[in-house]
Amino acid sequence: MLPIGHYLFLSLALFIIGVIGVVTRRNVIVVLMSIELILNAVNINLVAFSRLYGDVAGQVFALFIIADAAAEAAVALGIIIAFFRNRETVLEDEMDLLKW
Amino acid sequence: MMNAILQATLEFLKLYWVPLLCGVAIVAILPLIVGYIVLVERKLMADMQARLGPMRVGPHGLLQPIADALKLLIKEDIIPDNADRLVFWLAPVLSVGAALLALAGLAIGPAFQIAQDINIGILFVVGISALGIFGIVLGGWASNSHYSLMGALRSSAQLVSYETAAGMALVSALLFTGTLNIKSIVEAQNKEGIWFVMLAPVAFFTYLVASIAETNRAPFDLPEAESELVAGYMTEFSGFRWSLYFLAEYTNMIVVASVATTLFLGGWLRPFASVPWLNFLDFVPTLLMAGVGAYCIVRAPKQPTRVQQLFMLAVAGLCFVLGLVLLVPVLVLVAKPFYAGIHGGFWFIFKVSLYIYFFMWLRFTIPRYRFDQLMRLGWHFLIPLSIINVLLVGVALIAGAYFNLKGWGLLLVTTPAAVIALVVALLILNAEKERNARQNQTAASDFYAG
Amino acid sequence: MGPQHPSTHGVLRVKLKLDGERVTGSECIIGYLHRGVEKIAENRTYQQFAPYVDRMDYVAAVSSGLGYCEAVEKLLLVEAPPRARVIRTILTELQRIASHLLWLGTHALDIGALTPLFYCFREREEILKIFEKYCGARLTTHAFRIGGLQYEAYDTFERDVERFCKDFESRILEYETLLTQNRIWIGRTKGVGILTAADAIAFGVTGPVLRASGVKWDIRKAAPYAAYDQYKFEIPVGTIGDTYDRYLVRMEEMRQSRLICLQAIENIPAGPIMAKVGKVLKPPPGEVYHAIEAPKGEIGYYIVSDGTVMPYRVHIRPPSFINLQAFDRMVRGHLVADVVAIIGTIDIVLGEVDR
Amino acid sequence: MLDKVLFYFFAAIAVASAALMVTRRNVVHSAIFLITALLATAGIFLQLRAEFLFIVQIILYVGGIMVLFVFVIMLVNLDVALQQIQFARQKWVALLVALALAAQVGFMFWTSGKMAGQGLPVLTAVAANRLPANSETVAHSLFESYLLPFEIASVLLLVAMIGAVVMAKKRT
Repeated sequence: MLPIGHYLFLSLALFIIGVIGVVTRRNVIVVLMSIELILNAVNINLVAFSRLYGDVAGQVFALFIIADAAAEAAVALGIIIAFFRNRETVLEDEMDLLKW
Repeated sequence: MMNAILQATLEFLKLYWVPLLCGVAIVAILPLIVGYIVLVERKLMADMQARLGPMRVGPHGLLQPIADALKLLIKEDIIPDNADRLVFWLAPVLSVGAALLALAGLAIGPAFQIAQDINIGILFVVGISALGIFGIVLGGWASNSHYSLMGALRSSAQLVSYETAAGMALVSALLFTGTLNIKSIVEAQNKEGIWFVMLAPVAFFTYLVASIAETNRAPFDLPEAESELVAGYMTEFSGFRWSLYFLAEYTNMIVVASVATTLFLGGWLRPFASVPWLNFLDFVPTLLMAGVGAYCIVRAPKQPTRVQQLFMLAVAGLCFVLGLVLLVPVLVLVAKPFYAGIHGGFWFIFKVSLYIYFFMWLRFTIPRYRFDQLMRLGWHFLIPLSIINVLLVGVALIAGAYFNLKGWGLLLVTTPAAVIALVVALLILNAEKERNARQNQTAASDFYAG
Repeated sequence: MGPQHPSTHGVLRVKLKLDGERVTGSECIIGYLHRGVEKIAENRTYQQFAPYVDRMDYVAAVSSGLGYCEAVEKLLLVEAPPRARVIRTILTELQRIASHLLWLGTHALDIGALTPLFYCFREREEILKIFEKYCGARLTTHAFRIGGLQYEAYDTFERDVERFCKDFESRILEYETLLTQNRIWIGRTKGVGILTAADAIAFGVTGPVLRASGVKWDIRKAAPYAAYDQYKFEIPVGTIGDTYDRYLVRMEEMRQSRLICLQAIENIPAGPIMAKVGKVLKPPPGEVYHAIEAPKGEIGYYIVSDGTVMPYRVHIRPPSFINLQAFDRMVRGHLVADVVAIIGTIDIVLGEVDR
Repeated sequence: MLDKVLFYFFAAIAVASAALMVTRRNVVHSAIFLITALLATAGIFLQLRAEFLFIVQIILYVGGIMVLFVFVIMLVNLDVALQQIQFARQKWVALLVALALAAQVGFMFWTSGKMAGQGLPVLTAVAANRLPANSETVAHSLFESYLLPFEIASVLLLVAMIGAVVMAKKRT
């Protein structure tokens, strides 16, 4: 088990790359993937601290985050398919209609 | 920095040189094993269809797999134009990698296990073989022809839906073992004295059907159905790349067969392992080998050419040696510790080959499902049945614990559970029939509207 | 589905209009195998044209030969001797079994069952051996001549046919155990390609396809030819007219043909095998239409003669070509995988469709 | 020593494939790189002796969610999306903001390690071989102390399933 700093910097790096992905990319699917990456960064932190304190609660919480990520991905992709079927586009700045 | 890495590798090698060697050995031998499984399949198919099968290469076609391997290596492999080069190269590698990695988690005998007992044994195997889907989907996409993409999407949809059913079937078996580690699962079956196939027959049935669908074989091999999509996602791959997919499919078959044997058929246990007065069963392996050897000797003179006669005698010799090897640990007391390893290995391989034989047998006899029937069977019949089965087995276990039944006693509780599960299955089936009947009426009537 | 698609029997190109997976319309493009048989007939003498007839439906050559010879005999107002008629019936029924066996093997292969194909071909091989011993050819036999037979039945003819019919009974059971009760086979064929009786008659479909839709029409009973009036046999009839019914009707027909052969073997009357027909045939001017029950359906010959050695016009009514017209009605609303099954079930041979 | 090398190995793969994922033009390539990143994080979980989470990450994340993503990428025809420019107009500004955030949090981690007292707890983790069997402990805590969140998570999944089905259904 390495000193905790390593894990913190690793999850920070992944977090920042995820944020860059969300903010700069136009393609909605890539934005969604970056969100998954951010969630993963959070998971690393949780498991690292759970290992540090020897308390398994962190891992259980990470489990719940993965379950939630699955639910969120399912609904988001459902919306993308519905949107793509009507508007033939996947870029987010063209998603400017609330109801189509 | 350099010596840190050097030191780390030394440390790594000191700890894990055994699994590393086993892994390298498995990956080297596997193509040969798969080649001979293919030969056995072609011979069996021929035998069932009143013909001879490959006879030309080597005596009785025994060198056919080497010929196939050579042909596949030499064949020029074409990459379709403007196909995505990276993904085209990656897809078969991913598929084979997942299959081989899953093989690492398995245990052939109490002694031979590549990854020294990881305590998430079965889950590791199932999880890693789930990665195989990417190999198929990306393969279909990379060869950017409409047909192979359709085939790829269909076969991955089939894999995903049957994986749930297989997972549920495993859960209901794991309820008995209480642990995920492969070695302790087989220990549990040994301690209980009864294999889990007797305790959870419906789970075994659902796993059997789901595993056939998961390896894209027999009645569920629609994506490669010649008559429609002409070999589905594999159409554009030729030569070595195609043989990788082929290797992945057969390795998956071995993985699925060994998971079923470990979990349901008592892994490397001799049938009735814990019953002392049935110990003469230990001689069965040697008798089997001796019988095969005798048959070869009887057939030897009838072979047309000298070479084939010699070859048959050699095979007979091999069988006798194997019989001897299997006999030694039973008789000679000093070789007692080797007993578990050698006999365990024999029984495990015996059960796995029976399971694979059943796969092949299905492939030759029954026709192919249409894709929508296939998905309907998966979602409407198999998944509900396996979920209900998990429930019933749980209830049976609680009842068993309440009356604190042990081993064969558990049967008193689990058989009614299995019966109820079957009743539920029949209910689902004829609910399906009415819906189909209603649907057919509408289908027939809207012909005229069409 | 291109002409060389693995599951279209011969060179048939089907243009399918799909909405997603469902077929909304279809169009069969044929003509790849057109050899202009009917035009050739106009400058061949009657005997010379007989081998051409075998090349049309190469799977059931004997029955097309029988149809042609009987049509010309009708033109010449000549009657084949009783012995010739009985032997012709036996050979035609054997050909029907062989043609149904080929249909069963390829149809099961299209739907995915690999084994029946080899069992069927093993039996079909027996029948082809009998043809070879009788007239030297296996497939396009040209076994009959106008006015009777060319060759006398070889000495072990009765014994061979009897041995075949004896063990064929157990063979049919073999196919049935493989397929009839098989849930997947039923799943793939029940309710697929339904052709109601009214549609069948409207399309002019004949043979097992018509009988499977519930219409009891068989020329062997309606207008008996050769020696069919001497034997007792039933005509199997289906109910809904889907692929499964056609499968049952054809299996039953194989059994009936076997019974006919057994009855015919008992007493093959002695006597001449050739009616008094001159070397040069000059039929009186006039026209004739003669139809017989080929394995695929009603094959008819309309021959117009102007008194010379060569026919003025020969038109052949091929059952496969007309059965194919019902393909579009059967395929509508089904999935692509069913199209393959439906092509198999109407049992078409492209040589006959294109002529 | 082995731990350190393993950690750096997995960390390097994770960061590299994450970076590649964000910059690739072709969405399928970025999906593949995300899969490698997820597998690398799974490796790090393994290095932290959390096997159960390792296998759940592989089955659920890589085997489940990513399959969903790849399916959707296949259904959405890609040649259209490729031509359009991939990066939003306010690309540079966004990058700047993100790097500023990174510097700030990095500095916070860096200094906290130095200052005594309110810094990070300087505990030494439990030695690896005395750790209890991972999946058992996770199961025990999941079904004993965290039973309610477990039930809520299952309801959440149910709602998500229904939502996804409704969204993806054809507007008939």
